[in-house]
Amino acid sequence: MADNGGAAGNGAAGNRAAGNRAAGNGPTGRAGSALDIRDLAAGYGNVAVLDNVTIAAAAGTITAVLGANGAGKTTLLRTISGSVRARAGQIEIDGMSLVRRAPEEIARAGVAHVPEGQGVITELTVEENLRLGLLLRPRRERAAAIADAYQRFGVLGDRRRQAAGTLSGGERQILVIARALLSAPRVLLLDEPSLGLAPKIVAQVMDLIARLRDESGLTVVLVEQNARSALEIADKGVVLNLGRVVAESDAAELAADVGLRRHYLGF
Amino acid sequence: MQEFIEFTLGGLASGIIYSAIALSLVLIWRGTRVLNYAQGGMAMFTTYVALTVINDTGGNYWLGFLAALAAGFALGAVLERGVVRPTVGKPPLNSVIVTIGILIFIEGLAGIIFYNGQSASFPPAYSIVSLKVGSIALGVSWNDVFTAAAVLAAAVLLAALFRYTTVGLRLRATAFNASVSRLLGVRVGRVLTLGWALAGLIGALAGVLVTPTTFLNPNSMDAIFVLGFTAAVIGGLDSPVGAIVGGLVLGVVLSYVGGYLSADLIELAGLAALVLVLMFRPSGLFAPTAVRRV
Amino acid sequence: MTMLRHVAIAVACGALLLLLSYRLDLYRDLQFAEVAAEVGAVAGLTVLIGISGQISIGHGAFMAIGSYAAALLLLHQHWNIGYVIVASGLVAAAAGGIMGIAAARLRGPYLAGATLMLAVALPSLADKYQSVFGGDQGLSVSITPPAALGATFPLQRWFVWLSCAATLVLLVLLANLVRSRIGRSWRAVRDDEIAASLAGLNVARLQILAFVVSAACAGVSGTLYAMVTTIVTPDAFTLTLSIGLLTAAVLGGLGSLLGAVWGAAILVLAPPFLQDFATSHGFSSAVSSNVPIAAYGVVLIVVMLVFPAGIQGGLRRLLGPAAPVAAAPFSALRRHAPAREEKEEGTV
Amino acid sequence: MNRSHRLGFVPLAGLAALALVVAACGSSSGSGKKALTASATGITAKTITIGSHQPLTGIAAPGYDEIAPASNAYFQYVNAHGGVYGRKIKYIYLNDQYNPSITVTVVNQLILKDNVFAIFNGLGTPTHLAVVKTINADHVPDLFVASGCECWNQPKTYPDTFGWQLDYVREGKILGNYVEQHFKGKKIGLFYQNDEFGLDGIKGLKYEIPAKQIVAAEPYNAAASNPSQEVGTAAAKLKAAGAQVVISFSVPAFTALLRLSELGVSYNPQNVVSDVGSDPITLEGLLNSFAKKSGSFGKSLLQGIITDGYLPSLGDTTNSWIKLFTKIHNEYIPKLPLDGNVLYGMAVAYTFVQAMFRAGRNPTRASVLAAVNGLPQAVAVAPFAYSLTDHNGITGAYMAEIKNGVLVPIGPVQVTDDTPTGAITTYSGTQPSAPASGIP
Repeated sequence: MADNGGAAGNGAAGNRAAGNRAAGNGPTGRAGSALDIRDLAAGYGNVAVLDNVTIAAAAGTITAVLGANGAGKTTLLRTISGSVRARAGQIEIDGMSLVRRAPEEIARAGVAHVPEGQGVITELTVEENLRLGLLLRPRRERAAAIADAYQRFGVLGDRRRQAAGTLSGGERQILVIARALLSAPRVLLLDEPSLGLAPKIVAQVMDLIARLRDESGLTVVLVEQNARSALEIADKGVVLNLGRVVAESDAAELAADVGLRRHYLGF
Repeated sequence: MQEFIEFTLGGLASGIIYSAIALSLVLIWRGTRVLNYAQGGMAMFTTYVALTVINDTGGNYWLGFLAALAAGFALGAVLERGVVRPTVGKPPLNSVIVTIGILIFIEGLAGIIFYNGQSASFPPAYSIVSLKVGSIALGVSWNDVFTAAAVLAAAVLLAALFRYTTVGLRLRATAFNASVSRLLGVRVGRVLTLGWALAGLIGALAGVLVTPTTFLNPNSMDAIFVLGFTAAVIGGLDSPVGAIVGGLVLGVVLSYVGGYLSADLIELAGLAALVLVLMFRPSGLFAPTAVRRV
Repeated sequence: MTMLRHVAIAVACGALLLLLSYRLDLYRDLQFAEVAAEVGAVAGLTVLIGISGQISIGHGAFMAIGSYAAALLLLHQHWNIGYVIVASGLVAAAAGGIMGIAAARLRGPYLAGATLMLAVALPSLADKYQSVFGGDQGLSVSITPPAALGATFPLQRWFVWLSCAATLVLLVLLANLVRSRIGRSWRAVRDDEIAASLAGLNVARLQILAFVVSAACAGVSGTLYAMVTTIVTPDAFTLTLSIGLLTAAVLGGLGSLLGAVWGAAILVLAPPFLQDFATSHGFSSAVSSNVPIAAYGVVLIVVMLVFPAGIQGGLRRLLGPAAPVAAAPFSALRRHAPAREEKEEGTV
Repeated sequence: MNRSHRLGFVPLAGLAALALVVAACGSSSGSGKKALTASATGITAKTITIGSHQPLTGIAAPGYDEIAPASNAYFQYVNAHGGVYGRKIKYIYLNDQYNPSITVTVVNQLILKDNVFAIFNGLGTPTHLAVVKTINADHVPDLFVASGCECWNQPKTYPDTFGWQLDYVREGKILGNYVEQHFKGKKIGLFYQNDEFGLDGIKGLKYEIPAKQIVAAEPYNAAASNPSQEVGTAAAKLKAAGAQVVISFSVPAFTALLRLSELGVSYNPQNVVSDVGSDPITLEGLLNSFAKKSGSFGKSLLQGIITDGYLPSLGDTTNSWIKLFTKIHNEYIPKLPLDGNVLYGMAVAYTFVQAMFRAGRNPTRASVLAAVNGLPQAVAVAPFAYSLTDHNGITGAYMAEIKNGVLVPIGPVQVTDDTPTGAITTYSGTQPSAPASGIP
């Protein structure tokens, strides 16, 4: 597993220029794209999970959303991507409202949500999973984009004909991120990308996310239990507790705030 | 030997129809986890449409054939959108009852609007006279050959659609994991409608192909549906290949039982075959076992 | 205590029905008896599906077994009707046990397929063994009111008494069973098989038991039905009957015994009502004979879309939230789609 | 309300006065013209209400669902031309889907709720068997059951029940006798519905045909889940047994399937089909679309089939009965095909009207039963068997061949009884013509 992850990381590093070009094809490179969340409330049934959440994610930055289990981090992402309906408040990307839209329409508007755990479709092959990411791209760009992805993530190219269910956890994580990137999103929502991965691979994944921001100006919202490694790459940190924003500031500041760390972040 | 050839080929000729019905059931099951009990009724209805077109165009079989396929496609889409979609998120049994309701409604409607519900014959595409090798009659006709070819061609085209086109990729992705597909921008609603439409089309094909041998009336597809359903269960509801194989196996088994034992035993043989398969493979012969987590 | 309460309710109902049977004309009496006869099968099915979480699309088969057992006992052994009802219920229960053993391994549509094929195949036995089962013309079932009631006591009223009495006993037994430890275990299995087995419940045995109970109810119901219609034939137990029972259980409201009464009433009374309606509105014969069919289809669809928990669920909703809704009566059926549920949860 | 009450009194009084006058005239002239009264259940001064159970939907509906509308058309015709002594016939036929349990329900409705005078032409052997006891227990006339089962002829057990059509045993004897004489020594195969219909027919056949000549007997199940597969197998087995003549007691759909299956296995025996399954128009309808594909027409697939008929052939357009019924068909039920089922429905309705006229101006259930005894021959080619000890109907038929889509008689009308030894004799009488008015 570690070897595979390493190979992926190396492959990606070795093709920095190519990745840059690929991402540059999409709208992600545009300056000024941002995610704006204001006074958001959401929940399930009688349970209110999010209350009065306001977060602004600047274009080309990584925003780490942190907090304990049950703080509402995953619900936040699911509400942005439309899987959970917002009860109040506003979500905008580039000034366009996402509230009350179906998940597929939000995806088409440029929000790629990489869900927690294994978002791969195990019955499909690796290549088919990747092709699903391409559905929103113009037909003429697809061949080049998928070739780029294979160059960047070598391990996927080696296994393109295998059922995605045969991949290891790390490989699956790489696959879902690669697939999300292929759709050339404006905003990437990542839910616990490090969950269940070996520390070495976690580092590689984090590294990959940071490079994507740097290379292509992607806006990333990163939900992580592993607050320490998230804050290492994030530009900004938001701490949720019981569905409310209890802190929001520069990532380095947050990491330095010992009280906050001890209270909410556990490191 | 002559009898054996006749029973075998005759069984395959019947079986391929069960395969077609089974295939249409599998298409819907994989896409929406709904068992469409109205599939036979829909096929009966579209066959009436074909008959009306044939009679109105002075006997043009192929126009009727195409009309049935088009009607099946449209009917599948309309039913999914109109009455099946609202059962999503409700208890699964509700969708079962809704499809049974569709079946009962369609049968009543056909009795009201088509030929006063009277039995009618439906023409075959080609001659039904047995083919011969030398002096041995094979027990299958050009029409049986056409029937088998049409079902297999439809199956191959479907497989190609699923395997090689982006529409097919959307269909499969939705069938396997609708919520992930949604996050990737797949308009799942439209894809499900398309799945029902394709199933309606395959069902319509089965109706047009089988009705020359059963005659057409509002209940004429009931028994065929039961056997098609049985074939799908035997093959495994998630497996299109299983549907085809299940239909052929069932057709041949029933033909042997009817031929060598007694016609009275055909239904019991169907039950026995089903129970036997399910005893050893509770999810059918071709149940996917590999990648599913439990 | 519950037992006493149920018996008291049943006795009160019985007294009411007894009075009613005198108020109705003979035709209504007969319809009444037919409804009462069908209630048992629908109630058994509603317990099987709604409480134990297994499906049967071929429950008519168990009615057939009960009816034929009763007809044969009456013809050859000349037993008292009371013993016949019990005995035929036991025969059907045994058949249910066999089906249950197979069913315990099967899930969702595979179980539906097996029960469906059972309903299709079973009547063909009557053709195969004509000397025993009388082939297409079946066996006649004739019982007479006891002499003590007087020579002029109408047969139809006797049918009402017998079917109501037998059905009330069945309902009391079922009501106690679903509130007993066994009923609670069934619900546990229905809601989560794995959790139930981890909690030490024998899932397979409970599922088989549910089939046994439900088949016994269908067997008793089949006996009453044969008695009311005075004949047992294979044509009476077509797939249409089985599907009718299923729709009645779901229309009434799964898991609810009162719902089973509504469902059975609709099943028996709707067709003649609709046919009369169509005929009296001057439709031609082809149309008026098909209008009831089409209308029943529409009713099924509309009820499922408007009252997804059936009539009893709808009544509860209308009469206020006080009564607890039968704990998610369908959740068990989720396992119809195990793969999908898994995956959806996987993406949460 | 009040107004109608008051007004209602005047005509009532008038009617009573009129009745008195009529009664007085009647007694003075001695013609017996008594006032019309509500003389029995289901009979009022103005109407005769009768009921029936018919398969209007479901497996047996195709074809048979024309019978009751055809009977009703004839009743409409009678009603429009004076009715039965001025009473109009109201015919309630309910759908039993050919399911005996439903038959019980609908017949109970007819007797207990609709209060019919008689059950008329209830269709089907298993279905009617389910209700024959009840009907007799309630002493409701059970006239002219639409089934050739021998079971209706039990005057002691079922005094109220009468058959009508040629019973299957007689028919089997007449068919068997013909085959025995014209296909001497040929190998014979049987194809029959596995119920009372087929079994009674085979019983009659076996009275006439030596057992050793029968090389194969293939029963079919009318409710088969895949009829074509079942019949295909039967055809293959008949062929393998080398049967040169195949005698069928089958319903039309299965006759047609047998013909198709014979083609399917390249088998061309002489087909002999009983009346029930040989209506050329029904068969043609079923076979036409196939025949085109085999380079011929439905008619030619039927060409040469031997059968029997107990009603005049629809092809005999000069026959007075066929003329009458064609006229009524064109006027009342032009949408239905003019086929054997329609002919049957009108013919049996005619018999009923005959009986009602004989039962007197104010009929009772007893008088109508008495009227059936000795009912004279009318539409059928042979007389009725009706007597105090015999409740069978038509007693004979002629042999015929299907030529160009119609029955062409190939022999005289023969009559027989239903015993193993009863002789088969040529009927010497002639068929009466239809009355000019069309009403008995």
